[in-house]
Amino acid sequence: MNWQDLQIVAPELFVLLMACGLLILDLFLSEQRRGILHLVSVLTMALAAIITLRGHPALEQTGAVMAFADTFVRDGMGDLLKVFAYMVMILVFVYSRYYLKQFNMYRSEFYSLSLFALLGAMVLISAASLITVYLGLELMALSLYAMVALKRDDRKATEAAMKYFILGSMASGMLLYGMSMIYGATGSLQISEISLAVAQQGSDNMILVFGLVFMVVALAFKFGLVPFHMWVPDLYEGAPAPVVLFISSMPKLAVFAMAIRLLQDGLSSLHTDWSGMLIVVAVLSIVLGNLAALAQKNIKRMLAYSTISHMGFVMLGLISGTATGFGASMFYVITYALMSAGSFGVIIFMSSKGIEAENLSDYKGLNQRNPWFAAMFAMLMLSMAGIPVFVGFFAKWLVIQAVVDAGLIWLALLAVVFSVIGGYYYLRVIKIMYFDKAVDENPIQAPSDFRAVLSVNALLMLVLGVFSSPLISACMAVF
Amino acid sequence: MDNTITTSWPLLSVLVWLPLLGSAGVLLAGNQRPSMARWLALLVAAATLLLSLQLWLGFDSATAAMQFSEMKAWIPAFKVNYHLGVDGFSMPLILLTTIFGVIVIVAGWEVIKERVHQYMAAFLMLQAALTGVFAALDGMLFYVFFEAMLVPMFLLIGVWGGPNRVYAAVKFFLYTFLGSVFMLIGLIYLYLQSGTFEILSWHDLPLTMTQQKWIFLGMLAAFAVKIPMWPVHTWLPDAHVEAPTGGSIVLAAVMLKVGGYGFIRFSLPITPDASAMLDWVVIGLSLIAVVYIGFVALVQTDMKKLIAYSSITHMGFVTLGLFIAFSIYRGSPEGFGAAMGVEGAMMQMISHGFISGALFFVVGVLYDRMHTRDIADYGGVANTMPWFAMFAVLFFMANSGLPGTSGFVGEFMVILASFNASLWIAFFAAFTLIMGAAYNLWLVKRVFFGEVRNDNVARLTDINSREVLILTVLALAVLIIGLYPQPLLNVMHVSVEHLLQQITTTKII
Amino acid sequence: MKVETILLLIPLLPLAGALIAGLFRNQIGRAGSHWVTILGVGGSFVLSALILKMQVYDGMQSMNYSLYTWGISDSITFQVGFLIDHLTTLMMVVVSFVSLMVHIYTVGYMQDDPGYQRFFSYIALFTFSMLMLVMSNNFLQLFFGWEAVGLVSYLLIGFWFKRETAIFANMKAFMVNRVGDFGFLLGIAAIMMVFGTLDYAEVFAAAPSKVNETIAVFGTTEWSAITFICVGLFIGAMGKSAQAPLHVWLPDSMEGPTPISALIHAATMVTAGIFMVARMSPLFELSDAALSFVLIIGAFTALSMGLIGIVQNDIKRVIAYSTLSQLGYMTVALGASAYSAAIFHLMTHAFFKSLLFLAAGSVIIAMHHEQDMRNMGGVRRWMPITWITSVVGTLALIGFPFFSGFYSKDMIIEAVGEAHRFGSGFAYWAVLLGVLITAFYSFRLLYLVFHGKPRMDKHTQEHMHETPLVVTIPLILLAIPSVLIGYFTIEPVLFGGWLDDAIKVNEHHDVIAELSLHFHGATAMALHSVQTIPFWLMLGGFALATWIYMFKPSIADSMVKRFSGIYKLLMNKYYFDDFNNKVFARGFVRIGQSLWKRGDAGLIDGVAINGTAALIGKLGERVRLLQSGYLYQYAFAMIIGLIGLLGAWLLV
Amino acid sequence: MVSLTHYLTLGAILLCLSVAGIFLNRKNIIILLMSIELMLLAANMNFIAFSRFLGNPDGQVFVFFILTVAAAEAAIGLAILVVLFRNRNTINVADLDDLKG
Repeated sequence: MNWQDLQIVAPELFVLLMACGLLILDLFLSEQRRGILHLVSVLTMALAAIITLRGHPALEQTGAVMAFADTFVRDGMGDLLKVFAYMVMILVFVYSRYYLKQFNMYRSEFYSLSLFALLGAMVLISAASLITVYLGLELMALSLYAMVALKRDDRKATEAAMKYFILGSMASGMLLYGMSMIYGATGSLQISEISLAVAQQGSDNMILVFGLVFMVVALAFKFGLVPFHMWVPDLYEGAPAPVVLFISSMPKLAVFAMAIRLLQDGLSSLHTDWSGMLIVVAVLSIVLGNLAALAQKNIKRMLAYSTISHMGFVMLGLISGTATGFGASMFYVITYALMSAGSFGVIIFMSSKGIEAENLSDYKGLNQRNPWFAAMFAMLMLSMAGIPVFVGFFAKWLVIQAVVDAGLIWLALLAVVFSVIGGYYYLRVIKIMYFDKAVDENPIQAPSDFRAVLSVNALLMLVLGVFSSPLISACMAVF
Repeated sequence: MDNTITTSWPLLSVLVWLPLLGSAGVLLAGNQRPSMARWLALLVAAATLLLSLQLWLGFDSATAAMQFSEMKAWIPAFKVNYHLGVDGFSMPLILLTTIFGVIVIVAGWEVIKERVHQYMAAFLMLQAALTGVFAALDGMLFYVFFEAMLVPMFLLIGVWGGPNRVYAAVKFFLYTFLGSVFMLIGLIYLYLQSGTFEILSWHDLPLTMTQQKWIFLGMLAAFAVKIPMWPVHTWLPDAHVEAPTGGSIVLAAVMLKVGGYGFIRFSLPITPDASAMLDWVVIGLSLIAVVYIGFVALVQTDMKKLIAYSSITHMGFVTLGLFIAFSIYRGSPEGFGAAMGVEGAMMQMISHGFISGALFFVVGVLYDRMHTRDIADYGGVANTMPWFAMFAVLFFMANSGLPGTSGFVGEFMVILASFNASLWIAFFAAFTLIMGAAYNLWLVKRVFFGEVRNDNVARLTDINSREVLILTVLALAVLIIGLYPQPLLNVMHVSVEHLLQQITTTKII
Repeated sequence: MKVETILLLIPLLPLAGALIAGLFRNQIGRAGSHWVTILGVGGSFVLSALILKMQVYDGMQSMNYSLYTWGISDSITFQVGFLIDHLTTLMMVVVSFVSLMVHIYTVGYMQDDPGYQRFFSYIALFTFSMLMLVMSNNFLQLFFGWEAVGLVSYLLIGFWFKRETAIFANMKAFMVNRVGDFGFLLGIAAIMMVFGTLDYAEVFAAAPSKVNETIAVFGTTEWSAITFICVGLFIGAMGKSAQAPLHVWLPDSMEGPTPISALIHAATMVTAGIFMVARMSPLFELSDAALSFVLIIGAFTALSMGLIGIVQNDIKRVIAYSTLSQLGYMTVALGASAYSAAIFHLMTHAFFKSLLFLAAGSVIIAMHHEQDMRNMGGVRRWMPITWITSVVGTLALIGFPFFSGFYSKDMIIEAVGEAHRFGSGFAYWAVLLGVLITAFYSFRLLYLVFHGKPRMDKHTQEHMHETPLVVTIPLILLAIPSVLIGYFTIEPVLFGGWLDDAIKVNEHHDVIAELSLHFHGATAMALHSVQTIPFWLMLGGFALATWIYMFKPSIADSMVKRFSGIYKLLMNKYYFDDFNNKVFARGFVRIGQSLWKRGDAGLIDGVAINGTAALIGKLGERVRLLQSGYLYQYAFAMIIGLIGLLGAWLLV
Repeated sequence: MVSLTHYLTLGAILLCLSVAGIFLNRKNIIILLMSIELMLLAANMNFIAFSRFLGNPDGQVFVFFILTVAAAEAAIGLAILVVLFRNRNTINVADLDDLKG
């Protein structure tokens, strides 16, 4: 533990301080001055972004720097993911503020918990040892469990929290079990050492594969891949919109990093094994996610299933096991986080007077009521459907390209066919907004900052699509 | 063939982006100021049309090279370029697009009453996407425009469409989307093979027969749906019936051409050997389109459906003309008639653009007055709308391929060409003379001639100056192309020669 | 004025008239419209006559040049151009003259019709198209004119578009013609393939060298290319010139105004087919098979259609059927390689047949658009001029010596007699019998209309009077050539080699040459005819008609009863129409229905598209049920997944 | 002499018990919490066994972390349990089926 290390972990350190700070600050704040909390959290994100982007002198020469006895790594991928994590967090804060006010949940817990979750995510992203992986993951998960239950007197929310908690802890249990096996097989918790050891002894070691399976299962659970997806729909439906907004966007970045750390950095020599397992879950997720989403009336639930299929697409990039493949997945996961944040932003935007607009029918004739935000939501949906010019298409293109490159054309075909099937339920949303007559004509009001950010977020789908090159090359560069 | 001629200023980009900016402006006009939206849209479209004339004037018909081309790196990580350019195939189609850009806006002038700004904006977006499709020389860019055009059309059908619009809109969207994703995989595969998305370098990329076959099928899926060929044509009648007049016009006049253009730009030059091997599939389907769909068109009771089906038969001639070349070459190496087939296909596309556009406008004129498209509700329209009847008969005659109208040129050339391949192909193709006359004249008889059928018909008022304007322009186009197609043929001649030379040189090495 | 300019003006003047009368109908008014068109057509008649004069007296050579390049594709240059030889000029003069007469006549005939201007613009447009057709020097332009005249005829038959019968007739006419054009187009396509050009001169020049070319039909079987081409082209001719079985449209076309029947459906358009075959003589001469086909079709038409004429009661239909049978005669002549005879008959027929039609029209005007001969009779006393001219026309039609029809028809009969082609025997008897029939129905018409006691109702009878000058003058003007043209032109046209620059006949079957051996001038021929069978047959027909319709009308009815079967057959026109309606019209609709309902709606949409969609929807509902909501089942799913993966990767 | 395999087997048995407990138990959520603890213990068992036999302390260090986290986890779990009970006066697993489909 020395100054060097602290410099490396500066962003994490900062976020940690601010999280604790918020807890204390809350004590001295009266009801109506809660706004400060919000302000501070947003600022925290901005500053954290600056700190992260300032980078680290050592990063230039060597791609990565280690800290804390090589349990913590800081590298390009990590920083990029973190920056987008902050970005998503800002969206989360801005969107949720409006909601929390409506549902009088406007208290500090939300902020501090989400900051802790973010911290966990950051640690996870930078984890270089199984211990840090586990700690980061748990820190994130525990905060999320709590956040889901924030709506204390809501049957659905609490049920969702309980389900999420049980299954989540079960998953982390399996993760630990898998880790123990890996540890036993390689005699180390340090990921780079593990990869060396694995490289030496090869993949025929039974214990190793045993552990791998457990870890893949845990990963699949965190991504919400079939058949470890069961928590996703219930959580999305039950939990309050801001929490879903959070869970559906930011953690995905962290979990993606975790996958890279464990599978690529740690067990790349077992690529043939884990890619096979990922193919299975990916196919199941793409198929089942899209099919089930077709049958949904509740938009949050629909988005839940769409998330499942999207995560299946993210897997496609990993399966290839090539740098471009990982880059593609990263691009996908980042853009997906933004997409999904925007979509839930709209859901929050539509909810008014303590009633969440979670039925598709609530969106009827949105085009008459508010053409601008109808257009914004339409863009988000088209982006999710993967219609060109919107960024969602480029993400799909890259992962499919990775799969074709890996010679799995059948998988590519399956993916595109089901993305067409998926296209239907996104179109249905547009259809409801544009083709159907509005039920209640009264216009929708929301705070200006909210509207501005939401607009930016949605327009980003277009901008990132037309000018996708920088982000793509950034993602490609870090592998 | 990268010796492309570049121009001093990015004309094509302007043609693509000006309508887009225009649509943004029109949207800003807002729902409260419809007239402003109309005029702005018209202004933009007219400006684009004028600019596009530069393409015609500055076009060098002596070279098959890409002209007016622009090239900028778009996604360098994957060699995707913003590469535009036109040759003898795309240039006329872009003109067609810009011309109809103006026509549809005038066509919807006072007919569209609600959400005018969105209507006009959608059309401008559509125009931009279509222009982009025809101008794109980069596979990914092409695909982006290809898909992008679905969205505005989807909204046009769904928002301003008829009673069954939702079904039609969704069907249209998913049908085309499903077709095009297979093409996407083809494009990706080509990229992985060649390391670039440049269509022109794909043209000389060696491929084994198996590779070619799969790529060809992928492309076929996309373009067969788009053009459309039997049996993936069923989206078209529904889309046409439900779409607003303007939508039908653009759909028939321009959008279908994307399919034919795709065959010319992708399938034929990129997978010549597969095309040669599977040409019988396309030819068979084309003949089915001509005969089978001809029969189906005969019994339609909805005017728009009838015209939609007739469009399918006419597109059958396009595919026939494009793929007849192979069996001609098989018969005789000097390939007499092959060029005529391809040029006939192109002429057919352009002329069908004008004719079908005009016909859908004709139906629109009636629909605006009577709010029905059912043939049975009409009869003796000529009594109350003599001038309109005159135009209508002209266009329906043109649709049945009457010499002297543009409708004749393409069919004539394709039939002549296909005779060189086989007597029987020509025989079935020529069947259109009978079927075409049958369904067109029967409709004319039932709708325009005879005693005034009912009071609604009696109350009809003849076309106003706006409608006269549009009909006159289209009529002139149809007649001029019919009486003097040489200028058009001349424009595409060299490009056709180049294409033929491409499809006759094998890529298997 | 340069001769090219003159030639260009000839078609363009009527076109200009048509456009002005059509597009500015309201501005120029009724009088304006007929003046502008009459001037246009008159102009082109004068100019055509001028060209004729140049050819006859100034020894103008035949010209062949192109106006502009329609299109170039695949080493083929599609030109639009003129071929002006004697054949063309002859057609030009006939067409423009008859057309001019009809224009003038129309002023009177249509005077109180609302569509006055429209009508004039149509007929002027027709004149333009017909002239383009005859002046063409290539197959493309030929096809242009071919379909253009079809279009105008369509518009004119349906001129009174309120009449259900009229708009049915015009659609039928266009459809039947399209069937012909189907063959025509394939013929042209074959020419394109075999000769690599569509220019007459080049094709004719190359024709002899292509005799052995073949076109592959089912694999091994091959057809002679020339025969295929000729048959294809002739099928086109069958459509236009109404040869059985494609004749069905012509009788119905009588629904159009009478001037149209005279101009299009008697004098000019229907003879386009004859003209075309004559023009193609260099091709047809190379294929005996095709010529026999022509011969037989023509003979059958000539005979069978004449028979139908006997039983018709509508005055115009009688003339229509006589037109059909006369066209049959011309076709027979073509089939016998007596092209010039065919053209000769075409010319004379143009005059006397349009005369007959216009006369009929004049009667119809007087009868207030009554066309049934059973309600006429004794018209003679009111309308002397019409009567005289009709008599002249009739005599010409039945081929009474010295009348124009006599020369042309007699020549055809003798030509067939000379021919030794397969089918010529049948053809010879057919045309001979035709003479008798022609004479019979012609006089039947004459008697029923002009003689006997008036059968029309009082009111009409009071208002009966001769028609105005605009009507009668054309009658007189047409009567003159009907009498004289044959006498004066038979020598140059048939034996003077006038048409030799257009018509090529293989000397082996040059029947005209045979005839020329024992031709000693028109007068001699007329006098000699008294000793020939046709003359006596003609008299026989005349006698029969006179006996029945002047003295013993009862016989007609008893005949009808005696031969009721034949009578029914004739009244139903050999059931051609019923067959077409049942088999083609209804059949096509039925096929269309089933393809649409079963194929498109049922199979493709119903099963393939919507079926798939529904299936996917169901799957979605099923999959949804997996999410039971029970925690332990969720956990169970995870365990299954875990065990599955473990099993797959450890045991396998 | 007990070998590594015995310990691993014990760990495996613990794991199976916990898993069985999770999806066989239809009644009480608290049992689920216990099962989860059991699962963590299974992992701990493995870690300790391995580190003992590998002669490498990292595993045991990890175990301490796991225990701590387990405590926090239990805390949160119980907290959620309380709210749940407040809302529906039952902690019966089978009753948690508002959310499904």
